[in-house]
Amino acid sequence: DQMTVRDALNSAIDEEMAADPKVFVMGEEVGEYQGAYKVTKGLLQKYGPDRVLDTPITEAGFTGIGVGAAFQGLKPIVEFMTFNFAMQAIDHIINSAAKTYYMSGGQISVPIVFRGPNGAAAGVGAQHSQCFAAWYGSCPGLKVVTPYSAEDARGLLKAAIRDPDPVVFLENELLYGENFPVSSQVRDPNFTLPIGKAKVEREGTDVTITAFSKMVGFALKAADELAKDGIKAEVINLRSIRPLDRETINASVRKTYRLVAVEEGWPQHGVCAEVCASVQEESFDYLDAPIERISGADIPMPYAANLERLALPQIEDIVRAAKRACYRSK
Amino acid sequence: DQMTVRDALNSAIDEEMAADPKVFVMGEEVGEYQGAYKVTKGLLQKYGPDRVLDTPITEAGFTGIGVGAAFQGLKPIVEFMTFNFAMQAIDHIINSAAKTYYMSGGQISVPIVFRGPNGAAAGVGAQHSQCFAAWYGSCPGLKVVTPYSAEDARGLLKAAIRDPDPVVFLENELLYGENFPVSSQVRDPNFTLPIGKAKVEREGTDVTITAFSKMVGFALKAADELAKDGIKAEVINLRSIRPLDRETINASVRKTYRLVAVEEGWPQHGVCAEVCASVQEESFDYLDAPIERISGADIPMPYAANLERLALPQIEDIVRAAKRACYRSK
Amino acid sequence: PDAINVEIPVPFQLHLLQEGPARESVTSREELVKMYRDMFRIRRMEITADKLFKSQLVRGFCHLYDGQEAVTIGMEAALTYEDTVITAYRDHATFLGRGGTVHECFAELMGRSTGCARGKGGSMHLYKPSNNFYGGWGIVGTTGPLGAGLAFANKYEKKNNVAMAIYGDGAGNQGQLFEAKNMAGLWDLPLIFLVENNHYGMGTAEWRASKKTTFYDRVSYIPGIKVDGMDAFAVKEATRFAKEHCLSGKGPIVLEADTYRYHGHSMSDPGSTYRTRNEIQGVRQERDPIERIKKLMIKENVMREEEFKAVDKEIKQEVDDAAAKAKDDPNPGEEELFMNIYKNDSGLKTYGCDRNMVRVQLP
Amino acid sequence: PDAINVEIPVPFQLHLLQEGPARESVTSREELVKMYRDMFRIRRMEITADKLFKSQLVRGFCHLYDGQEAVTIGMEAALTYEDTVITAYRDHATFLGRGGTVHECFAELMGRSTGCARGKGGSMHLYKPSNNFYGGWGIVGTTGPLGAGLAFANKYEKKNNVAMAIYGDGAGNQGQLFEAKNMAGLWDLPLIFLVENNHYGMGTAEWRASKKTTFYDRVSYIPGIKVDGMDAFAVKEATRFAKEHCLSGKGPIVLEADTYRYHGHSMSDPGSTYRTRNEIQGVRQERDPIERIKKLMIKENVMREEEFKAVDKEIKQEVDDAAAKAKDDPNPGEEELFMNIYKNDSGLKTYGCDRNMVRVQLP
Ligand SMILES: Cc1ncc(C[n+]2csc(CCOP(=O)(O)OP(=O)(O)O)c2C)c(N)n1
Ligand SMILES: Cc1ncc(C[n+]2csc(CCOP(=O)(O)OP(=O)(O)O)c2C)c(N)n1
Ligand SMILES: [Mg+2]
Ligand SMILES: [Mg+2]
Repeated sequence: DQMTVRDALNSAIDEEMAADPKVFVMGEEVGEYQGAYKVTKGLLQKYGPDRVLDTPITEAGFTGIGVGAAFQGLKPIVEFMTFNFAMQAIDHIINSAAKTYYMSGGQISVPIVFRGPNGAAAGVGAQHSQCFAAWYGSCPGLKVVTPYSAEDARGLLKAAIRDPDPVVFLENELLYGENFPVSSQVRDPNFTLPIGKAKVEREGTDVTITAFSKMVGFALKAADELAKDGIKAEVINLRSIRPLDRETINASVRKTYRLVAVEEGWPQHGVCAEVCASVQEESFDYLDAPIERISGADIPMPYAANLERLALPQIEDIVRAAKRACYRSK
Repeated sequence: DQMTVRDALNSAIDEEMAADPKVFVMGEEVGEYQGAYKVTKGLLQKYGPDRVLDTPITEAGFTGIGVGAAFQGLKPIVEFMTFNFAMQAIDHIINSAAKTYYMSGGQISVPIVFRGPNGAAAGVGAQHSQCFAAWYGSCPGLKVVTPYSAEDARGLLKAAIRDPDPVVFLENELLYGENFPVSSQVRDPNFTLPIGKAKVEREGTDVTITAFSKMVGFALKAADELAKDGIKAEVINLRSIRPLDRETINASVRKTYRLVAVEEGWPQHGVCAEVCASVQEESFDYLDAPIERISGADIPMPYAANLERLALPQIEDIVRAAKRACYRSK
Repeated sequence: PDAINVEIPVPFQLHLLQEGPARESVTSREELVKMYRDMFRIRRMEITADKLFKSQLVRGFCHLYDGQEAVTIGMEAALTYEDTVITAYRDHATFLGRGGTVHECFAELMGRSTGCARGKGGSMHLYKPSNNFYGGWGIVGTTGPLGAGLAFANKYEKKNNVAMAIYGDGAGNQGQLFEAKNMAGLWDLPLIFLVENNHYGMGTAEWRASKKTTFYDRVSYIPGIKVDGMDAFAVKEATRFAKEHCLSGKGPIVLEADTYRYHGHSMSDPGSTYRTRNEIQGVRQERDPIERIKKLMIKENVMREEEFKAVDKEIKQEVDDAAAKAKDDPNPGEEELFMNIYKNDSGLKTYGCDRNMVRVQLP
Repeated sequence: PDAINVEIPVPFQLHLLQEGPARESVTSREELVKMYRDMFRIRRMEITADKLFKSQLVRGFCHLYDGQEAVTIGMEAALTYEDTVITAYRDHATFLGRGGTVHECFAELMGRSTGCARGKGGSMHLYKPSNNFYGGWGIVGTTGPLGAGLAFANKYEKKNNVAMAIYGDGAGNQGQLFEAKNMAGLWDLPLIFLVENNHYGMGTAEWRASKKTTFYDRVSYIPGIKVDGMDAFAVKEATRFAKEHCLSGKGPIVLEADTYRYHGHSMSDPGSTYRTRNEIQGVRQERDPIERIKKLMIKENVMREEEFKAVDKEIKQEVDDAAAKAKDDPNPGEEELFMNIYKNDSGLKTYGCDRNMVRVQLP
């Protein structure tokens, strides 16, 4: 039984809106247009314009409005058409949402979800292709999750909406249309996934590969490739960037002795850098090879298809790095 | 012969304005008020209101104006009263300044400096204490420098103003009033420091400590402490976050076999994480102990003095970590 | 019987309104006494905060409100605690107006565990959500959208209450305010934008920061009223009018209160380089909000000079006691460091500066 | 001798101006022919871009300008290339107006090394700085401050030129525009804010996004003119007037061009769910900017129907040739990947996806 990531997100929002009248959706084109990427399809018809609000193109303003509404206990889902545009509103995400519970000594919590596509789509150029996982993930007070599959999308989004803290929910446009098998458990309205827990997507003994979002699919394909050469890769879907599930990652490395960390974003101060630092801190004696980082190239995103391909991690990059890690021993 | 960091910055701007009529300064209170922290003192009187512009409190707007002016070849120095407020303008720093030279295929360069105090001051609470070194440092197209001493401040700021690319220049309020010895060479109007090069502030053989900005002073004091126990620490002042001088860091670790990375900002995806990842990548076989990270605590900045102290790295944290690294051997 | 009519001498200036607030306010002895006491308490609190800062018991920023007392006191006279309020960093008096105590304020300024944010917020971050006061914000301009969000919540929950989004003249040019105004207008939010125009944003006089130096008539699609912010009754009547306007479904409205701060911007600013001592003295002598109400009370035989002396003495003592008590209060315990990062933090880990020493399973 | 008087039928709407632009424009046969050719070329270019996209030669976003031709052509008729221009992502025609070629545009859209940004920018990021065209911006609202910066530079360098900051009706609510307007006003920048009001921001009609649906009179401290954006001569006269206004030292001005886009917002939007086909057809039949000028030219005996046929054919061929040529052009070389990150990149290193494979000393 299959479900697209788009339907997973849509049904998650739909069910949580049905269950809790405090949940509402706001953003550009989320209502009459049914969502720029149709994630909010049908919601306006079902819940009406008081709960599905089309906003002007004023990210700073409507993000602040969402946060203010959350102070009083409403549970806004703020859609950014893409997270690139959230840079206009990032002060409200960090200074108004993330820090408030702490600053107020625990008096004011901010139950809000910021969601939308993050990172590179296809051919959209430098201003529309940035991955913000590392930035948001650096900020205490925020939780940052990023689904790969339909199961992730449903379980994490439902958990995020129910969570009393601000959650940044990073989707990937190129995954919206992808189909994934889902169990009846996943379809259950009570299904949620814990924020802060990674998922071992594939077990293996020879090398650990960590990835999130679209790169999980690439890592799984790389694992298939590696299997052909007799290398058993363990693939970890991080699911949550903050909190980062260092336990699961370290446990895996203590089994495989080798690690390839993968992300689409820029390398410097990226998620891979943190994975790398955390593992060498906690599992230094277990490492048989340097941790490998495969990331987006350290450049603004070029438009031309051939350059774009070179700017983003490919399956062969992951395979090559994993082999390098495996063929090296201390 | 001594100079404060404030005077170093002030004289750097002054000299570059005198040398190049395309250089101008804009920001809140930079003119008549002489700068919120008096860094721009005297400049309005010397260069007049056409070149020293007091702006309204509209960061997004005036940052965009600065960037637009730079497109046409002017050399704006945009002061943020603190970098916390630059979050309102960060879209222009990243999407309008950093990416333009690449997006335009090398047709439009953006010779601009964004400067101001960054990170924690004393007792200014959660919204006024964030360190942005890692965020800006992650972004290709930007150069990110952060001075410690008066020499750094003069040399790096003059280099930044002359540079044809956008430079984020991260100062520290608590250092403005500090005095540092400066040579006559540093006082020379032709003095600049290369962007992208770290400085070995103190040589040592037993453990490497990397730091930037105010933490360089702490690292030097920690090295003094360590020396009492016979541990010779090498202290590296990163000076430049992007490009990061991986050569100098790795060369040092290949000599000391041990590394403590220090920063005031949050740990996750921080500068230390990158230093850590880069060193284990390039000098894996040289490491005798896990790389230690000493950073700001992973929390929003509390106001109370006793909590604030616990939230920021102290000299004894660096000493403890260095000893841990040294007393451990493979 | 003891109703007292107070005339509002300075005319309201109206924008997109046919009628304005009443030019006469009806008050009582009790209200006058309360207003005087509340304003005098603010004045003393701020003067004492200044001293506490100078004796290094308060750190960082400290933005004082003396001179502007009539704005918050007049506003509160027309609101209930069911209405919601949000303001910027110059928030001590607003906190008091919302039912906070001087002691909670001082304790916060000194970083004590008894502070209204348990010492974790500081001067700029006072809150009292139990009376719908949502802070205390350090980033200029943000209270516009945040306040609109509070109004949105009131409307969503069908509460018959308004929200006050307070900001300064310097903040008044921030783009996000225009974004908030547009959406508040589109969605008919019951929102009062209250501009405390004290004529300076730090060292910048309004005319140096604003092409247009009035704020009540900044946009042509939201009505506004300019009011003498040194006259508590003018503010009260304007707020009452604005609240009725909002709750009748007419959407948002802007109040601009013409006021003045006696102190510098924050403690590092002497406040006298960009304006003349004469200017400050002139306002003190001619427009002081406390003197104004005192004069009125004397004229209306509410209190005599000796009684004022007694009240003043009592309040001074109250404020001094609050300061002394706060001074003796304990700092937050070290365990507070890792508390309140998340509300739902079950099982999450976090780290201190030395992550190999301090690794905390969040409580 | 061959001066032709063109009447501007739709009155200008003025804001804070005593006098407006001339209601009659004087033109010549040459100018009419050039305008027709330039507008027809844009139309063909956009229709062809649509085809190229549908045959997957163009990727990502592709925002077409057909319908709005009179705005850029009218504007350019009153400017020189010494004036500076910046616009948003709907930039193909603006690029052409600034002297770019159809081939350079198509090549960029197809990601070829011959593109005007060497294939690195894409549809939204066309530039021609040699003629003072500074792009091509993907983030809504940013062209306001950036354009103000261009005007600032012109003023700073004492050039006798204006800057055009172009944005859409949807962008018109962005806060940073108000910030830019305030500073442009304070500093008397020679800046023309040009709002291309095509009445929709993606799928949102202007009245759903804007409490106030006019843009030329948004603020009460900057004058503005509303102009029929389907009439190239109206735009020309308004731009000429605005430029004179700015250069006489009166500061910034806003032009709102009432226009229409025939295509959907970008390629994934059919453009027909939020507006009726009737509406689109109505504009095509009654207000089309190319038909309008064609009628005028026929009336004035500038060209006959057969001549138009010939011109149209010629331009179609030119556009088809440009597409074919761009199609055959090479992609950028792989070495381009690491070029143009920095202008001064001597000695810096950077990394490819596999940092152990690709480590580049920047050229
Ligand atoms: C976005 C932002 N920019 C700059 C600052 C620094 N700052 C704090 S208060 C202030 C002046 C604000 O003036 P105004 O709004 O008139 O309020 P007042 O202080 O007069 O009450 C400035 C520039 C800030 N806190 N936030
Ligand atoms: C800050 C930001 N938010 C959202 C978007 C997505 N977006 C791109 S174009 C657009 C509509 C803009 O409409 P308008 O300004 O009227 O220009 P038009 O497309 O009609 O030319 C939107 C919402 C963006 N690019 N930038
Ligand atoms: Mg003020
Ligand atoms: Mg539009």
